[in-house]
Amino acid sequence: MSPAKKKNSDAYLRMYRQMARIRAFEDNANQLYLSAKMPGLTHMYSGQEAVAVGICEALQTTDHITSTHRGHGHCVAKGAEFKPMFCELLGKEEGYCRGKGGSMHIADQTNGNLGANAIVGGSAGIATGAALSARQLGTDAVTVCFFGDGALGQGVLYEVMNMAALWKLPIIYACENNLYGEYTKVEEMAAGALCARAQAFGIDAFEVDGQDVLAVNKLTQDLVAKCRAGQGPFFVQLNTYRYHGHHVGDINRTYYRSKEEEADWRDNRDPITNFGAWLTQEKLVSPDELDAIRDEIAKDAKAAVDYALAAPYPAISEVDMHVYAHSA
Amino acid sequence: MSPAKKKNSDAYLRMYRQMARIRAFEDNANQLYLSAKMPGLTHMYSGQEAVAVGICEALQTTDHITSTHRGHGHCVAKGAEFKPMFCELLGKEEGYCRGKGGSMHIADQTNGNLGANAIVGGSAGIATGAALSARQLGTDAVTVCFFGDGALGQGVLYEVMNMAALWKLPIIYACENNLYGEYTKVEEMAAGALCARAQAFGIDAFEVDGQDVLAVNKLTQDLVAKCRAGQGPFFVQLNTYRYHGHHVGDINRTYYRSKEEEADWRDNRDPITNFGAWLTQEKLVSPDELDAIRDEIAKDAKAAVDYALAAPYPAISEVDMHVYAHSA
Amino acid sequence: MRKITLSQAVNEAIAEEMRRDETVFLMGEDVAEAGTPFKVLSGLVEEFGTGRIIDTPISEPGFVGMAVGAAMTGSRPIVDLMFGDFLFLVMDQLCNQAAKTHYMSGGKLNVPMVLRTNLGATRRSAAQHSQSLHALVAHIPGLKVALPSSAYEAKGLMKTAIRDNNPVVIFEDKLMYQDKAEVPEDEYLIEFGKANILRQGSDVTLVATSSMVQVAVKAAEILADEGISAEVIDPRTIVPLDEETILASVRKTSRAIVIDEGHQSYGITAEIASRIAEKAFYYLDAPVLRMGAMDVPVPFSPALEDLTVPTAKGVADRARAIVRGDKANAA
Amino acid sequence: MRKITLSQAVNEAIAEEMRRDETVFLMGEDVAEAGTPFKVLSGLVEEFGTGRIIDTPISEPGFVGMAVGAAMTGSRPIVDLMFGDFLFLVMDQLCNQAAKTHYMSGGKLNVPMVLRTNLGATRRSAAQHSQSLHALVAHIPGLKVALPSSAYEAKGLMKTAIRDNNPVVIFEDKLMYQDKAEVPEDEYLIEFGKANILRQGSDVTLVATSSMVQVAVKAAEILADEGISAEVIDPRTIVPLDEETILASVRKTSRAIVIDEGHQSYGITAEIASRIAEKAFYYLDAPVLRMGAMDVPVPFSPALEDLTVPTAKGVADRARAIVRGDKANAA
Ligand SMILES: Cc1ncc(C[n+]2csc(CCOP(=O)(O)OP(=O)(O)O)c2C)c(N)n1
Ligand SMILES: Cc1ncc(C[n+]2csc(CCOP(=O)(O)OP(=O)(O)O)c2C)c(N)n1
Ligand SMILES: [Mg+2]
Ligand SMILES: [Mg+2]
Repeated sequence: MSPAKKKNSDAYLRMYRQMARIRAFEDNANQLYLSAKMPGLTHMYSGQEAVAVGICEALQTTDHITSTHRGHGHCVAKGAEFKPMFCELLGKEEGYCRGKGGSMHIADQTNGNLGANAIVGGSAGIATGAALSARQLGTDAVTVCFFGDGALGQGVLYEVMNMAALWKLPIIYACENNLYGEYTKVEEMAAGALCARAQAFGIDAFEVDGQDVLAVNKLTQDLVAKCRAGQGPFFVQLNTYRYHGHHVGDINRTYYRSKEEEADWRDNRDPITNFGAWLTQEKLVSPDELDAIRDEIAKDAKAAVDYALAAPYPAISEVDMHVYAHSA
Repeated sequence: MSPAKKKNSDAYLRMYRQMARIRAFEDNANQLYLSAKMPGLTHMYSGQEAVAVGICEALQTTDHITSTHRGHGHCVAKGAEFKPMFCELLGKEEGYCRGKGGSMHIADQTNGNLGANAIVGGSAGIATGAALSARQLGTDAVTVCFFGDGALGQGVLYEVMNMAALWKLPIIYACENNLYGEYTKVEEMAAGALCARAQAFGIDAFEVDGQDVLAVNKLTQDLVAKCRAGQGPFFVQLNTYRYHGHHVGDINRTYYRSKEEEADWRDNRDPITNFGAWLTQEKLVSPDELDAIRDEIAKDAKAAVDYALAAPYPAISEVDMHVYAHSA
Repeated sequence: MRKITLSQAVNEAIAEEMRRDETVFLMGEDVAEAGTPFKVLSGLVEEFGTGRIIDTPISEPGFVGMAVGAAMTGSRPIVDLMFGDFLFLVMDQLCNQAAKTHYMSGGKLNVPMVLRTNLGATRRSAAQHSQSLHALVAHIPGLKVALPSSAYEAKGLMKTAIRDNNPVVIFEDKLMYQDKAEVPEDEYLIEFGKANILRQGSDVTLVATSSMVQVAVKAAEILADEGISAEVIDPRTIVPLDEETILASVRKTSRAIVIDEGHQSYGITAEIASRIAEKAFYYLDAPVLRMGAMDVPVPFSPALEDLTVPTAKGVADRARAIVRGDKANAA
Repeated sequence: MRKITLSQAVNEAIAEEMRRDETVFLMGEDVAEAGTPFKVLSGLVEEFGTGRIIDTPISEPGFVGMAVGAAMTGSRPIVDLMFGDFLFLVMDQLCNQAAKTHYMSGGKLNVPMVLRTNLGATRRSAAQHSQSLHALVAHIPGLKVALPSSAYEAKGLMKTAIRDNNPVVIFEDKLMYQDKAEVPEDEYLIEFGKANILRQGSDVTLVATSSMVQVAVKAAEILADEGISAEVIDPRTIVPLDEETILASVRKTSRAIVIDEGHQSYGITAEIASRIAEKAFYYLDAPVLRMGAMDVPVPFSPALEDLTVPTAKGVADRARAIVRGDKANAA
């Protein structure tokens, strides 16, 4: 292989692996919930992997992301490890947030993930502030703000997009349009075209197939470079689909979407299957190698789950720790 | 005069009179402030008269408006009387709000004015709710939501425009672009084109000369008819100018806008002068008649001010009345 | 008498009022076909249609603001706020607009709206889905605040709320949706500002709200076994607050503990305790104790979360201590 | 010593900290050339430029949210919220996000930001520009809340706030901006959680916050003329609250009145009074009294507005009554 091809192929395999890791993580999380081993509930990212991975692979560790209630995928894609993630989901001390945040607040500041957020649209301000901070501090960090189509209902998003546009901040608003907000279709919640809502502020907006990791990655690389050159902000609408219910408990969902629709996305538009097929077709990897990757990931995930299940809870004395940070 | 011309001419003279009434009201309010007879402070509408009058003349008493901190003009235009208005500004019992609201909360529910609002953008929800209410109750009432260019910064406006668009509510969003929000230019506060912010939700948006009462009135008549026919909502950007400072205390303002700019608007684009000139030119009225109208209004205003100055304050027992409405 | 869940009770109350009064409508996220995530409103859209059970976008400030405007113009909206934590998003509409309109207009405009939402932790929902924020709205004049503590209470208070001519915020306890209680088939209302004495007692008064009423009742049972007689009072509404019933009880028992699931500091227990301590001062044999939730964001971890909320055992322990004249808490 | 206004004191504090620490910046509406409507920040943009003194659109939720994100990523933003009443607009960003981030992240993320705003009525600004809403934020764990009562306090508390690693809400009293006090030229900080005893006394403790500190001091002067000795305590920060200093005083005086300009019900006076009543119970000779603002939206009319806020005469009257053993307030 030529060095360039090799380099690309490394990146491709990393993206494949990262998507597979997200899927494996979610399958295990779902299992934990179904077997009543996980407290609370959680929102599965399965089906949307190409969005998080395509975007985060275009970022540096020092770049920031903000995430959502459906945040495991973003967390893995930005570089997190399975063990502290599962520990967090189970409320264990070794979790990324010492068990205090859980699925809806998982954050990983070492990799620039400023955290999931249980308020829809709640991270729009935080993300835009991180972009402002980069400008204030003179770093070249770019921020990606992930949010769902439903978050377009939150007014604060328009406030911060306006400021980002006025001040040319290095931020990408990544709108994951998975067609539903909870149990309601996007058309019933959003008048007009989604991209128009950013264009109204003079922000360049792009629509991309969120099931195509390479398309997502390519567009993001371009936009990140432009952001670093002071040409931000940008808005990207990523068309995608969540395979599971809104949350793990949303089992009977035919009243808001059909089984046919679900099957169509799973069978024909799966980002991992399709990317895997392309990789083998292009002879960048053999089907066996891909199987091996997935097997290895499955083992990793299983080991992390077992570890997390056995890991200790935080000491009860932690309950009133971390309410306030120490000041100098 | 032909009946049609007579009818038009009646309407024209009413609009002239209403604009002159607003100007007279504001001149007196300003005087009250400067002579320290008025408590608190207030925001003058002078210069923007054609907006309120052009719009409100296209409405019925049963239609609703919501107003802003700069609300005297909307109040007069929607049918309010001088005496209870001045009483309100002076905190007297005979004020529209028994002196409890004051300039920034003046309301006149008998004429469908749901009130001024001291929260920028604060009436966007109320106005849109009034439009929803009309639909729920099956009336044909239309609502006009007045707000300034500065209110485009408030996210809630986008939330309710989206719902108005989704549900085709009978509402007109009337954005009075007087070029400044307090001491800051609109370009520094708003990225992109103002109308685009409504168009993003699929709302038809119009830009009109807010100094031309006939243009404003004609457009509004059209949009009100469409709203009644179920074709709302609409957005109108009215380009206009406030002659005074942001509030009565904002005297030295050359640091944010030039005296030349102010003079240009006053001298060349005054809505009352220009409309008066057109009326006389079209021989619909003589200059003397216009002078007589203004004199009469000046007398009315003076009488109302004197009345209000002498009127009693609410009894101190009122202080804890009206916190809660009686329930059946 | 038949028993129904709190969820059914709320559903019935809304349905009855919507049948009675055409101007009542309901709006919120996923309230129609989905019947809310807690399924409390299931079936309403089938009866009343999407014209009166209205699904909204995820725009809490927007639709609460719209409810204010609708209420000012002849409608009687009920707004569904999916989690009490989202109150923070709608405070301006609720507190600057809804609460003040009647007063600011000199009594000329009314805002007859209901905001139904919920409170309560220990569901492993973490810090942004577990708060009990009723103290915030109770502090704002112009709002009424109701805290039903059972299915019976929920139905009667909801019906009264819908008929009230003021903005009413009603908090349901998320953990109680499946709890059943006797609820008459015949119509009834529960007057605002009249506390409910759930249990008579002579040694100590337990004033408890919402989710903590059951905790107080259980504590009273524990204490009864030990020969200590606790009176349990549920204020039902904290605005208006039935001070008289509470004071009368404390004048009799000479001791009081106030229990609430909101954060303790600057919360509900402070107001009620300080009124007791001031107005029943000469009757008190012991300091009035307060038991609120810990002053920490609600932690996700099950190992931590349950520590943050008062328990029946905790209440019984403290009641026992003051009844036995233990001065440990006083300096 | 030189005397400067509260307005200058705040300005100096911010300027000094911005010189000291490059990561500090300030954002808000009309903060740059205009220097805010109260002119508190005049001159800062000339020294620090529009890169660090940033004019924003009228988007309070947006820019407070941005401050949270900036604070999480190495900056130390100061946010200017023009009126305390606008807190209702930013509660989600402040209470769901800023307050909880450190805890939810298990201590890994910090939010060192300052929200400076104001409180206070009697300016004829009516119901939406006159509120004193500090009780709302004091109820939310994770926020600190400072209430300067003079130019001296304002400077010291502001500097401490900027250096604190947590979100701090600091409320200035609008009526006090032009009030002068002695302020040293040399740098000083005022520690959070340490109350200030403004006046020693033996008969009654007056605990007063912000605008009410002057009222309490005047009441103490009136009382002194009558031979009644009042101790005046300013907690300075209500979160953290210096309970010990307050309790020590009440143990000495045996009587207390708590005075605050927020609405009385479910407000600051409730928390402080109930702590005193509980923890100094055996020392009290009279009920702890509370004097907050009336539970009404602030009326515009001058004839009504002044009635809603505690006055020095009112405080003196009540203090006199309890010192003289008047049981009128107790049932
Ligand atoms: C402010 C707010 N309102 C409502 C909710 C409840 N809620 C959680 S997720 C969700 C749907 C979000 O839809 P979308 O943004 O499209 O994200 P998706 O779940 O599809 O990934 C809702 C309504 C919330 N968490 N926060
Ligand atoms: C939510 C809110 N933020 C800030 C203010 C302070 N304020 C009052 S008027 C005003 C400017 C409003 O500008 P615009 O909407 O253009 O109206 P104009 O004064 O030009 O008529 C500001 C910032 C306010 N009243 N409400
Ligand atoms: Mg979605
Ligand atoms: Mg303007």
